[in-house]
Amino acid sequence: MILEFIAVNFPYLVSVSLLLVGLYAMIVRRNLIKKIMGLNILSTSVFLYLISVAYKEGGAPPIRVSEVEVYVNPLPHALVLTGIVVALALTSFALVLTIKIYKEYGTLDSDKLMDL
Amino acid sequence: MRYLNNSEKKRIVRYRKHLFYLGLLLLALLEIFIPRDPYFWFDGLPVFYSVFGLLGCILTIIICKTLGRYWLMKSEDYYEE
Amino acid sequence: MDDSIILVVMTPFVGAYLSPLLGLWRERLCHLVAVAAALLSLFFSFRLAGSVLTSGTIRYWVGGWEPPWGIELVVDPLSAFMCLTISLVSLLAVIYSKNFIEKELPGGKMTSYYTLILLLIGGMLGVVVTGDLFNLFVLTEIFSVAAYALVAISGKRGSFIGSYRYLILASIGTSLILLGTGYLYIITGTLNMADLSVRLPAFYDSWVVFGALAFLLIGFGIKTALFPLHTWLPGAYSIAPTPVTVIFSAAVSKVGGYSLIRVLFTIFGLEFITDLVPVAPALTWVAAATILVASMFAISQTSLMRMLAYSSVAHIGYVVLGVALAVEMGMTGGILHIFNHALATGCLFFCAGAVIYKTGIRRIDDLRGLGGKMPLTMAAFTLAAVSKVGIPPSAGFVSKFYLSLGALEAGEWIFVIVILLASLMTAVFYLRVINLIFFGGDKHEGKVQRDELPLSMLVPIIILALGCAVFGIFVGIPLRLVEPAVMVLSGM
Amino acid sequence: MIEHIFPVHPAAIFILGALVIPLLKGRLKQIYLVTLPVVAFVNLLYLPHSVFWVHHIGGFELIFGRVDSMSLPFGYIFIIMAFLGALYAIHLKGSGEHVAAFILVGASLGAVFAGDYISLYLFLAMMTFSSAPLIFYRRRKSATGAGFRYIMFHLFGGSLLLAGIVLHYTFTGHTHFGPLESGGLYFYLVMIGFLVKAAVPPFHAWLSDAYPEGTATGSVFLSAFTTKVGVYVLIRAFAGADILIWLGAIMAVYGVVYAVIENDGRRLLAYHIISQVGYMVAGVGMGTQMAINGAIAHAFCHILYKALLFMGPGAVLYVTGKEKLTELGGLYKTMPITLILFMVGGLSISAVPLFNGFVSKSMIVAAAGLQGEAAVYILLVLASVGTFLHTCLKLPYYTFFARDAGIEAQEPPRNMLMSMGITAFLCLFIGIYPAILYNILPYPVDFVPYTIEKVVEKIALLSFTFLGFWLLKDKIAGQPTISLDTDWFYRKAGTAFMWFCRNPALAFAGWVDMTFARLAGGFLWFCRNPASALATGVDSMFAFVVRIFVGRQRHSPLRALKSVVGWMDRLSLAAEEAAKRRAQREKMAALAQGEVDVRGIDSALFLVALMLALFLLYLAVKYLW
Repeated sequence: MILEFIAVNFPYLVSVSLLLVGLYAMIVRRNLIKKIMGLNILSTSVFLYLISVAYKEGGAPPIRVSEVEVYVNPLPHALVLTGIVVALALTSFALVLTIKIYKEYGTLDSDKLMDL
Repeated sequence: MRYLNNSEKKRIVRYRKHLFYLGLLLLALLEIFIPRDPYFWFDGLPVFYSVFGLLGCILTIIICKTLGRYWLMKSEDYYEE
Repeated sequence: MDDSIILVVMTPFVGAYLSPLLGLWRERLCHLVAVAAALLSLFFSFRLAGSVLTSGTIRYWVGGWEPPWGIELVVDPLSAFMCLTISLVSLLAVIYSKNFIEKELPGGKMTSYYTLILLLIGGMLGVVVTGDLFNLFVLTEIFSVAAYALVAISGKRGSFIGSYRYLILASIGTSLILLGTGYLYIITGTLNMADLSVRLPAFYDSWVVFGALAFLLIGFGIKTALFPLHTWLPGAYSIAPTPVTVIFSAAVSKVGGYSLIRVLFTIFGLEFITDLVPVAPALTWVAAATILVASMFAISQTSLMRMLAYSSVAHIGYVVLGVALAVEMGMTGGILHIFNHALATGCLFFCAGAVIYKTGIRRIDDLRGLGGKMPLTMAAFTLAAVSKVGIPPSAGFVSKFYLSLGALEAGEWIFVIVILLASLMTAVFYLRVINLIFFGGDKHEGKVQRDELPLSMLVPIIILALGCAVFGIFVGIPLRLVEPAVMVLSGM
Repeated sequence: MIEHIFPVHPAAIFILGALVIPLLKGRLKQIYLVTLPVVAFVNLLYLPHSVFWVHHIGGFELIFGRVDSMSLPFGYIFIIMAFLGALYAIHLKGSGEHVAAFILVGASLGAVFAGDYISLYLFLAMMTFSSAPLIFYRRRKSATGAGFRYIMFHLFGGSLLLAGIVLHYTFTGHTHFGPLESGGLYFYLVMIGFLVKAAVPPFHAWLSDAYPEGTATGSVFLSAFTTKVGVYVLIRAFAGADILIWLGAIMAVYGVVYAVIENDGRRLLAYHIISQVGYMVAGVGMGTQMAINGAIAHAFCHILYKALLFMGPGAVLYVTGKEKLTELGGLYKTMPITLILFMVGGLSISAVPLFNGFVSKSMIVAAAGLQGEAAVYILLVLASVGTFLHTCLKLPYYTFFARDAGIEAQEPPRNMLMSMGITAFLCLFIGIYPAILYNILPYPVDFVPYTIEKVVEKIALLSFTFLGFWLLKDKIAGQPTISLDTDWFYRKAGTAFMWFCRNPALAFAGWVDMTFARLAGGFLWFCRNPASALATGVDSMFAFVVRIFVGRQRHSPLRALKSVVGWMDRLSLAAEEAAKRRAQREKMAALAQGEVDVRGIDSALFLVALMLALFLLYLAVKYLW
């Protein structure tokens, strides 16, 4: 019963647990860079989840070839690609900020930065 | 009046005072004798308004000052404390 | 097919591409480009509003692809209304930037500033006109990234941390939005808002739909700065350059509110959010808490910018409260308040920025006697504050009046009390400032010259201040768009 | 073409006219200030009786001009008053006070001609905000405080009124401003809103608090408008409401009581406004044609003589800078004209025959008599005794006679004297020729004030009052005190509120901050080393259980104690840490001067997670049920 539940909902569970891991890391870790890593884990969980739902049993890559009948759903891939680009932009910007903060305050510990 | 001496001043004041009392008496008499059309039983009484004026004035002052002394009057910086 | 709908979004983006190129040659040209772009999008917004009023909702297929495959842009009265508000405020903010930025942002940051601000404007306009949920996410991210950068652009002490903080929180928000979007896609197989609203009723009892609703609500709640998700806002607002703050308070947070409205009303539908899952009533309470708590925080602030920021949070509460009441009067009040609050808060932040520009003052206590030094600015400040308190005949009164009527229409007496109480609290902290300004004696004898601001700063202030007064009397003008918007949203 | 331009809305003339004032200078400004009311008056004469300027805005019908015989008398007197007040203040150099005063006049006119609740509310709020500067311009601390309390109290009243209007609209579906049906919450809300304007106890304290703090010229304007607009709106909506008779009668005496113990000349006059408005409110409550006529006539006369009365001490204040009775005295030598003109006002308010108070006040008192309200009648007569005693005897006696305080003084500027002279003339003119007033009243008047009986009664009453005063005149000398009044409540409440905002509210905000920080901190503490945290937790749990079940055994309590101590150690360490962080935060906050948010990002993130969890929980619960 439980196994079946896990099997059916595997992608959901993995993505949710990754989401929680990301959130947890962002809350718990004091290092600003680790917080950014947490953010990346969080967004990755969302991407993973979207990709997993696009998958179809025995589906081919969504390239139109004459003999293939079942394709995986191409749209989530497009979404995820866009999402990755956005996440990349965010991460790079956040890292730049981190460098700036380190230059200004000499630390990356959120407790020491205090007014963060 | 500025050039009068003290005794003359006093005399004039006394004279005026008497005139004032005479006027009051006249008013009280008038209030008794002129025909009146009262709204209530009490305001048709003879010299009602005269007595009301005097007593009202005195009582107002006494009651308010008492109230003030024991309750309402506070020093000027009461609210600044 | 009306091309205004795509032009209104593309103009700022094109401007954003032109600006760095021209900036290489002459830095000052960037300002002109930005003004031209904002002006053009305001013009197209007007055309859009005109054609929405005459012919109803407009749909536009980008590249001619039909909705399931292509991106659809949809402009209904609400979108047109938001377009006008955003582009008006943005235009004024860009004009205001000219002198302000030259003084406050030295060192060749002008090009990047104008580029970012155009990206911000374009992103917001895009969010407002799009008819596709995923597109909404992407555009939200675009303007958010521009916003993070704009918070940090001054490089002043605290600005990087403010920006970082904003970034981390808002990215969680956008991740949740993406997740919610994904949930909705899985269950319905579409991302088009119109399609979604048609297909969703079949899955009303599914857990996935609830999850999607929760994620979207929290995500947009962070963007809208609903209590207690508002913690990023005061820091970001008080540190960003003033024109940016104006766009933030008058447009960015409202765009969050707009997305919330879209998700709740257009996608999930009135019935779902009021009857099946009483999200709307829950939101009214959250909004009431936002109003009261933010007003309380505003009273205890010592910095003018932060006081205005908290006051802004409170007023977003009004918007959400009105809309979440889900009755005609309340929604009219809430949506109208988007516009009225944009006018008032824009003017107030502009004035606060003008004070910083001229004297460098940020603390409220230091404002003493500025009324004699900058009479026009301070008069405008007063007018806008009156509108925020909700004194007739200012614009703020009208929306509060509608909100009160709406609360009664919905049978929620308690919210009338909340609105009136919050008005009194708002009066407390604005009156304190106004009294200091005009009657607080003169603290700057000889230190501050008595002269007005440069024209580029004065004109936006005065336009907004007059707007506060004019739209209190001629309420009919914004109502022409608001009323059909309410009709469309409530499905009548 | 002319009829398209004229008549203009009287409020528009003043409000728009006020905006021009700052542009003018010197003589031109002075001429403008006195001409504008004249123009407005001529314009008013051309207003026909009907309903004008109806606008439809957002589904509501706004009626800006309801001109009938009820609103016109108020319109006339307000414009006359604007002229007198402007003349009195014409020597002021700055523009601010003039602008505020003219907007106040315009807003009052707007309120009087408003035909629906929304435009009425609009103008009432405008009145509040335009009268406040007249207080603020005194530019001293007590004036600022009083101005604030004034605005806040009126905003409070306005909020109740607005709530009442909204309710009224919800129940009746219209906002037409007319007589209100008794009953229903909105009836009381609207009534309280109006009572605040009319300064009816216990909502009166703003008046005696704020008016004496106004500038010398501003108080003249203040005294004329707000309360009279209050009376007007009461007439419109609550004519014949029984409760008003008693409120009015009590109010009339209430003002007198406070006047006895008052030391500040203008505050004494302010209490007499309350007392005089009491007559009008009582008249409104009686609601008969004669009583309504009386109320309107009395409002008309009251504005004139009260302005005159405020001009007197205002002139003294302007010349000497003093207003306390204990600081004044002996001014009759240097300011004789002021004294004489002031006495005209004093005799008018005391309703001495031949002065205008007599022809209006006796109408209300007679109406009370005719209705058989004995107690009300007695109270009103008593109030007129007190009025005479204080305004006409005590105030001038201690200002102009009594002991000589040795103050350098001279007559006030010519324009002040001129204004006072015209006002005094009008008081006498109406007193001698009352028909001119009676003709503009809404109902036909069949009341004759000058009968031998009434005149004799009145003179007897007042003469004997004078006797009483003469006997006790040393007893009622001013004392350097202030009086407790219902403003105690909101002054204390206001102080308490500010204290609340500064202390508990901030503390609460801090507490919310710290709680979340602590929650987050506890969470973090747990997460950073779950094993040891779990060990500690299990340890103490185990110790707890052991203590319960095997508490008697020798070694277990010690162990339990030890583990509990260890646990507490942990806690106290955490608390110490928290205190340290807090101190650091405060230091940062002080450094940053409130610019930087001192909350940690951890707690903000924690809030997000918490909201998410709560929301999911909420959905789950809702869904499962």
